[in-house]
Amino acid sequence: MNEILIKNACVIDPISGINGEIMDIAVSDGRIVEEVGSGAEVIDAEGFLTLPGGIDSHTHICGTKVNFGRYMSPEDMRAGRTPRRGRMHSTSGYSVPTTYGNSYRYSGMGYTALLEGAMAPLEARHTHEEFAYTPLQDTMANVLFDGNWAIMEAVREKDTKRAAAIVGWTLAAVKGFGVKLTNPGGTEAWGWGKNVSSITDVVPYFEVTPGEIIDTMIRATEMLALPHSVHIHCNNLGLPGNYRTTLDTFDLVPDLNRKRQTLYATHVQFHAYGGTSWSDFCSKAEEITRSVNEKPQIVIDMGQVMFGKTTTMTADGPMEFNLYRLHHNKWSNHDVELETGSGIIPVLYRRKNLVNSIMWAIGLELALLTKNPWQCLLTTDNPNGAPFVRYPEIIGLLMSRKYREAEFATIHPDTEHRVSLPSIERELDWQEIAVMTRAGQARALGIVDIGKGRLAPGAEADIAIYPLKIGEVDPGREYERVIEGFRQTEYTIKRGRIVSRRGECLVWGNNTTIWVKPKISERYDMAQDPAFVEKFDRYYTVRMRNYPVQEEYLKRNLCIETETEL
Amino acid sequence: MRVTLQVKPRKKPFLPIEAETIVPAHFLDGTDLVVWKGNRELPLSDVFSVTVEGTAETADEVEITMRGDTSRIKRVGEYMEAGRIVIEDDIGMHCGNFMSGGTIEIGGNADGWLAREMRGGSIICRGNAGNYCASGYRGEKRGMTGGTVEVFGNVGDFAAETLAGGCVVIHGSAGDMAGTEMRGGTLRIEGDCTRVCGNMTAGTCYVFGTVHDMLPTFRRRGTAVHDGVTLTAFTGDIANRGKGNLFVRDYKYMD
Amino acid sequence: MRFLMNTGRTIKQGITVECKGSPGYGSETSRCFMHPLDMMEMGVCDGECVRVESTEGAIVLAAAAAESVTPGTIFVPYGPYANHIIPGATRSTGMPDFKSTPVTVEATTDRRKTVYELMEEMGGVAYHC
Amino acid sequence: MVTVEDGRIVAADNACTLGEQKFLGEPRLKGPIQREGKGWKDITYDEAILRTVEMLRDAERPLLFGWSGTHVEAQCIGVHMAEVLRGVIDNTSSVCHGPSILAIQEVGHPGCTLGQVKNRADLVVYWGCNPIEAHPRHLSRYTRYAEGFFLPNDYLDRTVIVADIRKTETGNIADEFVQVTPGGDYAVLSALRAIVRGKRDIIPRSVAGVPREQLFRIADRCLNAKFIAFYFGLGLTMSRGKYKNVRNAIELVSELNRHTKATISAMRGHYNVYGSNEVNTWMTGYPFGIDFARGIAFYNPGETTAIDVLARRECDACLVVASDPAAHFPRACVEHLADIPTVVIDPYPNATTAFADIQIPVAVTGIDAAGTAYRMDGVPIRMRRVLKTDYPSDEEILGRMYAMLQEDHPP
Repeated sequence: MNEILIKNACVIDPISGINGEIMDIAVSDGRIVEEVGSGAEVIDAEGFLTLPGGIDSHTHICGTKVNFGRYMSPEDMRAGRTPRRGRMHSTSGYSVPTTYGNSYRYSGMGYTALLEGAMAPLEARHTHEEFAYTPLQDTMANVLFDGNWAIMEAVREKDTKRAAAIVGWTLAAVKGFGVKLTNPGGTEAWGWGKNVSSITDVVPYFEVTPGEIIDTMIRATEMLALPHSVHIHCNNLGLPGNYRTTLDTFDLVPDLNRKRQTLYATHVQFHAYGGTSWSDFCSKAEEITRSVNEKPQIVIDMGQVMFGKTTTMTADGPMEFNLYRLHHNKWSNHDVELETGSGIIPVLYRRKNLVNSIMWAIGLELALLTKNPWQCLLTTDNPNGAPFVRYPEIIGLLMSRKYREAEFATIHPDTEHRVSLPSIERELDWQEIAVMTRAGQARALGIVDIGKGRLAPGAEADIAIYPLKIGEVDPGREYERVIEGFRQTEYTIKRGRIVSRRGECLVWGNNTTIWVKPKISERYDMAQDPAFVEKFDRYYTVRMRNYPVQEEYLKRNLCIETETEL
Repeated sequence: MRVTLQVKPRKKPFLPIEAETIVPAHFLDGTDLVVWKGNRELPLSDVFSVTVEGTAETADEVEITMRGDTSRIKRVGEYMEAGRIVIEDDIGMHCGNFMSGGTIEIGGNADGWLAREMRGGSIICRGNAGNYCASGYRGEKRGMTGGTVEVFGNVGDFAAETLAGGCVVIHGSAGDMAGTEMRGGTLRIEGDCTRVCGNMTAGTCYVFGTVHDMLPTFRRRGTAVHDGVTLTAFTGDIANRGKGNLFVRDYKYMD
Repeated sequence: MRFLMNTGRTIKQGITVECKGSPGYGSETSRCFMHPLDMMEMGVCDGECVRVESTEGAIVLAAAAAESVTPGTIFVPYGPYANHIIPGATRSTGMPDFKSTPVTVEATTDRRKTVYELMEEMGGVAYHC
Repeated sequence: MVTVEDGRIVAADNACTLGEQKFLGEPRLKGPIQREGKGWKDITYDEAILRTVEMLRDAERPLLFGWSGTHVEAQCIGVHMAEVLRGVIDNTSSVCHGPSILAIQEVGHPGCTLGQVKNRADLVVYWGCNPIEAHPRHLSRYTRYAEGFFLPNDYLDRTVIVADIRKTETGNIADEFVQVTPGGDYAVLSALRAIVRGKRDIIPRSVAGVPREQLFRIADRCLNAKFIAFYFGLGLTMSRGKYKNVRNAIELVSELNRHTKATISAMRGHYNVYGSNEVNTWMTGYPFGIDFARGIAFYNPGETTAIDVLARRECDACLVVASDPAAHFPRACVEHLADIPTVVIDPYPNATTAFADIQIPVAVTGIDAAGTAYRMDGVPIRMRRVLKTDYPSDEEILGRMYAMLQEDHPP
């Protein structure tokens, strides 16, 4: 049995209510336990900050779209190349690194679980293949349903049970984790080069609105008792004035689940824009957070933008085309039959660009104006706002007003008239950062019960020890030490093994893919629904029997079976 | 300081040697340098007989002379900032990549990617240069951004691709698609070429010979006299909202 | 006569490509499709042999009339015969000039070689199952 | 649907003419063979694997080429081998759609899965490709003869334009055939881009053999279509200009998206070549032509691609997996293969066998081995095993080699 005793750890574990206590953590056979035998390996944490392993609840790391981002960007690969060394394979890339690059860098930063934000079901096998080469984290994939024909037909028929049955069948077939709606309805409209512009617009041919899709999918998700709520990328991403669409979307959401939110709205920075055009573009973070503060049923993530080069990629095909028209750089698009779409373009966020400066401020405002840190999680929508390696800087910005002011002085001077950031005094504390980077994610994803996001006995031994003595650092003034501290762990422990030591990855991880299989009665089994099967075989270009992802594609995995109303 | 590098005979003469270490600044600290032959790291002295005469305080005072069959030696002068490299015969690929200062003189021919993504300094090639002379890198929008490249012979295809700054002079002829995706800088071709400046958005190109298979998407703007020669002036590439200037003495469309 | 040599896949080449030793593959990939007018000018009849020469060397192929081939060009199915005379240089793109090799074509009484004869000429040793 | 008699497939239904041949290929090697002077001898799998590993270990610049005919799982091991060996790894895309990849790396790729085309495309353009001969099922499954959700009357609802330098079989079934002068594709595509941008006045009477009126008509057909599917083939990637032709086609399609919906895709062959591109990309960052000589991945097609490495004699050993360079590469490359140690891993004797020091027969993916392949539109497919034989899979053979190579480099 593999046992570890971590001594002198300064633990923050918000879920268990531990805030900065110096304690020992015992690990046995991959789990945290009350105590271990005398033969356990002893790690002296030296009073360093010890947190549950980091969890990214919205990132793009694996699958067709991510890989196409790599494929089209040899210039991005030139940054960040490392040779094979010890247990580590070679890596390449900055904003869209290779799978090993992602896995090693996340691990070096203490991250032990990642949710791939957007998996097209037809191409799910690809995501799972890349998961197998992302060895140091547990992985989950949200499944795209935004333009799913069968779903839209069920919505049109107002048949929530049928929608739930389709979701259930698809999740189990493609080994997915939760429901993702990216610009619901808009990706189907993009099949004709069009888009939708509000939640009441009608999707061509299908005669449903984004609002109806969202409402039905929320109810279907709860009917299936999925661990995670509907995960939405709202309509109108990136357009001036889009905050109204975002507020309209939030207003649709009932409070249906006692354990977690009912809607997870992702990269809300890109959806909190005021103005009528780029010339009067401004922040509407105050309006957005006012709504979030009133609605415990909503959790958002930041989608923070950081200055520099990156690659944007999303299932939101029409949005990427609009970006292409703005930037005139290279543009890829990939529509997926009967399901969804996607687009990719490289971008450079510039400090001297007013719009980019405002975007940067909005992300921070969202985090600072959301009262409850459990309702606003730290992300960049990697790599859309910035590559995840920028997270430590974001933590620094959230913890230090001084740092924010120093940065503010370098951005476009007109920014101050368009945002409220300079007047915000709030500085987040260590506990709030722990919520925003792991505990909150675990709760929002519904994986606390399987042992994620906490360090109490029974939890999975996913632990990050950072070279930070929180009693000796004043984050408000010494933000650089905070940034350095979060950049690289002393130890990252995954499933009870030391996987990363000061950035050096030490094992082939072989970690777990977590997927969900709702238990559905035969009556609602879509595999036996003649109309569904007939349409499937007629309009897809793969046969229905070849569609499900076979067990061979799951390496080590955990299936969460849910009790449903179907 | 004068450094002379004489190539020793090799058992597998076609295997490339990667020698980005050969830049003047490195020799200020001695000749204990390494090069790569395929996947093996070798001391510089395994590949060259190295002689050093005199001393130098700065890289500006270092002159490197390369002798013998240097045609398979790649990346000489990469990231060079100062000093001088004289190559007596042919040189392998990627000579002077990312160079920002100093001078490289090549007595013979240069292989592909001479002066790729060059930023400054000057390169003179007495013979011919291969494909992608003074070009950019795969997927990158901007290639050479500064400095000068002068080739006395001919160049291969894709010369000055994505040229964004600096000056490229070709005394002989250019192959196919010189100046394609040009976005700045100056390209001067004394001889002939084919399909020049496709998709250019900015910058200036002069062709004193004949452009064969001239692209149909350049708009004729009249004539201009340059260096005493009357040239037809075009702007383009219209296919790409381009505002580049193309001046040619003679041209033939593929119709 | 001077021509531009184009190569490409044909359905017969595709069917026989898994059986390189078969006479079918050899005879398909050693065909030289030409416009009938070009053949008339050269005095070559369908099925007769022609010698096709590039800067890299020469190869004997069987002329085949095809109206679809543009006069001044020849079409040779993708395979070892065409490759015998296509230059190895790629203009630094990785891709040889498979579709635009300048050649001269003339009638000949020489016979076509088999695929294995070609391989042995380049230093190979045939394996017979 | 395949029929098996005595452990050999004797019939394959529902496969295209090309696929059928994959099932009914010529007799396979019974076991590994080694060249001995002017002849061959049988050796064991253990001997073959050990000798291959020794050959690769000794090489200062090994080339690992092929990969399109095998499954993803084996391709992954190949990348790890190249990494540990510090060799060059390349796949057959360098002689098919490598230039398309270079073009995509410059301007991106507005594409879609095949089902989008089947269900929506009212205008299909085939440029420099001849699917009737190279992809026999393409027209009936996805375009000309396919029923789609929004196009119930297949043939009547769709328009097909074919552009090529010769009127191929596909040209014969087109609504409009565009005859382009060889080497003129770039100019024609530039002209179309200008027309789509409203610059009709600049177009001369004819461009590379295409009359101005026809150019206008094609542009109008595109602008009036609801969904354009543009497919291109080796006619663009292999002809003069190579990837710049493809770039121009992509930029035309991107421009058309300002007016209507348009997608573009490469007509790719070699059934799992796209899988190799995908694997290489997620593991090394680059789709093909990767040089690990210096430990890190270096990519520069034209330098690190198989044709260039071989024709310039820049490698000193070659492992060929599931492909046949001796039949498909220019002579200069093949002559170098004859001069260096070469091992072939392939079920069948082929032209490259003649240049092999050792050939190791393996199971065929989709027949007696299971595995993953990527369709030309990026959709991954599970290839099932339909026949049980004793042949080891590529994954197994390469896995054993990699395990031995790793012993050289303990962590």
